[in-house]
Amino acid sequence: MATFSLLVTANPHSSQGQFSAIQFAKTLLHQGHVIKRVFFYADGVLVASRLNCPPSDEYNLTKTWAKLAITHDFELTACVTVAMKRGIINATEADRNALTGENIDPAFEISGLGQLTEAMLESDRLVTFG
Amino acid sequence: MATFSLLVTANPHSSQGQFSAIQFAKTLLHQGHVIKRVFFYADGVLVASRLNCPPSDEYNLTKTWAKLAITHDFELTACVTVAMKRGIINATEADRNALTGENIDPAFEISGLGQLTEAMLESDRLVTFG
Amino acid sequence: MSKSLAIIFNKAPYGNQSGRELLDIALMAAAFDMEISALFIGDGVYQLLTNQQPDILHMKNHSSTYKALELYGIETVLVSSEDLEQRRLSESRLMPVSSLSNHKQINKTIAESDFVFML
Amino acid sequence: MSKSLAIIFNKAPYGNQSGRELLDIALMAAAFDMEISALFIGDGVYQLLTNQQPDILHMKNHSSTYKALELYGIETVLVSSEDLEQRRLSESRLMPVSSLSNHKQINKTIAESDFVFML
Amino acid sequence: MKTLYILNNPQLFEQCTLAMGTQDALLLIEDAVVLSEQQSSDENHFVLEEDLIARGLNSGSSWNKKNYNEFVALTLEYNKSVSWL
Amino acid sequence: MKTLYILNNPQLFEQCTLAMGTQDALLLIEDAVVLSEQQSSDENHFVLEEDLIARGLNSGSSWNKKNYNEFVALTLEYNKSVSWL
Repeated sequence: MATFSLLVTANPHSSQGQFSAIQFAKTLLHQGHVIKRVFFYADGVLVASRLNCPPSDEYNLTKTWAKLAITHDFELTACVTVAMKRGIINATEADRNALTGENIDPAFEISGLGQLTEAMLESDRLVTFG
Repeated sequence: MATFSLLVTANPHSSQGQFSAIQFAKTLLHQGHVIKRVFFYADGVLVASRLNCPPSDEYNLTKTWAKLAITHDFELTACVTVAMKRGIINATEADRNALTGENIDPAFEISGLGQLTEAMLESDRLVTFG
Repeated sequence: MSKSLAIIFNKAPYGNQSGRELLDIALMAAAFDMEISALFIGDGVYQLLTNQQPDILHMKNHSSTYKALELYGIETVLVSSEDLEQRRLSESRLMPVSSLSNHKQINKTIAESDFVFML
Repeated sequence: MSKSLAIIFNKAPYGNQSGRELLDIALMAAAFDMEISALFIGDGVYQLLTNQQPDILHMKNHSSTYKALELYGIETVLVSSEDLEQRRLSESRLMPVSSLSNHKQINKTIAESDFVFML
Repeated sequence: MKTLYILNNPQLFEQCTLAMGTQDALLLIEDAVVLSEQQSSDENHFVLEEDLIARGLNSGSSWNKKNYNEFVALTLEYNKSVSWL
Repeated sequence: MKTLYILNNPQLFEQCTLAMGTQDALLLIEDAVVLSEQQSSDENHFVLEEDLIARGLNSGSSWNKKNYNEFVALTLEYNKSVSWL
């Protein structure tokens, strides 16, 4: 049994990388391995918005990550700097920046790049999906 | 004097295309030409979120488009299908899809692809920034 | 006189949304009575392969829409023979929706169209 | 023993955010005492040009951060001489922050690092 | 129709120029401006000056430079533009 | 360290393979699987089967296929992975 972390930088709306990351995550969990953390960076953070609303007959990446993380008890972490720039905001950051509204999905947390470094050092393998 | 419309498909957060489109728009307006409509499609619609929050010393593309459109009286239109998929939502669509919250900047409107076709047919030039 | 629009597909499907989002533009413009050409060059020729099954990875299959182009009145659907050959693809592996063409004819179509879109 | 991280820059600046967002990772990992190498190959060599002025187009200039790499303890900064030559760029046009290297040495650095990032 | 091709992706130079006719023009913008130091020029080949300056490449290029004012003028001089993506 | 290179962009094949050593492996995924019909193979060259099937390319490729189960196994068999972007 190995511990994985994933770094996901792929745009969820215009590339395949998030689909690949989810398939990889499901497969490794099915094999009995564990996930410590999925860290979202660059355009990857766009998946953390609860307002993402694909057509109803299509895969909802945000909800799929959320369900997988809750079922298998791992963390979904979006990098704060790149998330704010991309309009992925929680209530705390909205208040601090005088923005009306927030859109983070409750299964995701926003944190610093240190969480990526920690995931690298505390996992057996880090795999990137960009 | 010529009438331009722009089609902007560039990701505002990870590419230069929106910067180029704004520079092009400012230049043509300065020359005395007019803009009928800027139509946002694909990842281009991401610029329509009022929650986009770049560092305070950096260019805010959303606010720059808004100011330019209000000053020079042209339309900023985001394609509804691709916008909803990308989490760019107005109050009407949020209600219809049982989503809590919305994030559209008030200077932008959400509409159908027909607005692109109309812009093509009613402008002297259409220039794409992707 | 109605305006003409050429739409150029130059990317393989599913790694990006280019094919799907260009198709939506094609169908909308056809509804406005524009004269549409769909042109497949480079890795865009892979858009036309038969037996695509992106659903096994939970992605939406947009390839059936290519079969509907004719229903929407889009009759000029050209695929580059040079780009097929360079990719060792025979025409028999493509859906029967396109006409085998060449760079010269495709360039002529681009040159004569009022608008040209890529994504 | 501290872990090592190689960061590969392979894209020109400003048309994309790759350079800037990789730099943020480099600085953060350096603060965790990782041993960092910054490697410039392909069009990534353009990241190191002197006299960048993206501010004239209202874009953030991140090139000064390359000059700060050494302050953060990042001493291995290698640029591919083959890729410079192929682009007809002389080393004199680059900021004095990198060492001229070659594919062989760069590949060795990638091979020996515990982690490798691109963007 | 005389067409202005606008290219921002250096990896698509060959595919783009293959599509061009003799009366057409090419304008390199954004990341594609690096090609103006790598590829030989031609009288209908232009490069956007502001994008060269942004990257510190303004001195090295032998291509014909156009600034944003001239970019707008080119889109009017040619019958249509094609952004090659 | 034995490294698994993961490539999803067909335009970066040459740059990626140039970085690889003799003990390394290459796995084509996403849009890069089209290369398995264009490039000659080698014993350390793999292509992701599900991505071939998704594109209707499963029958044409002569490359060594790996499914997602084997993809996970490869990331453990090699000391590290590099996603070449």
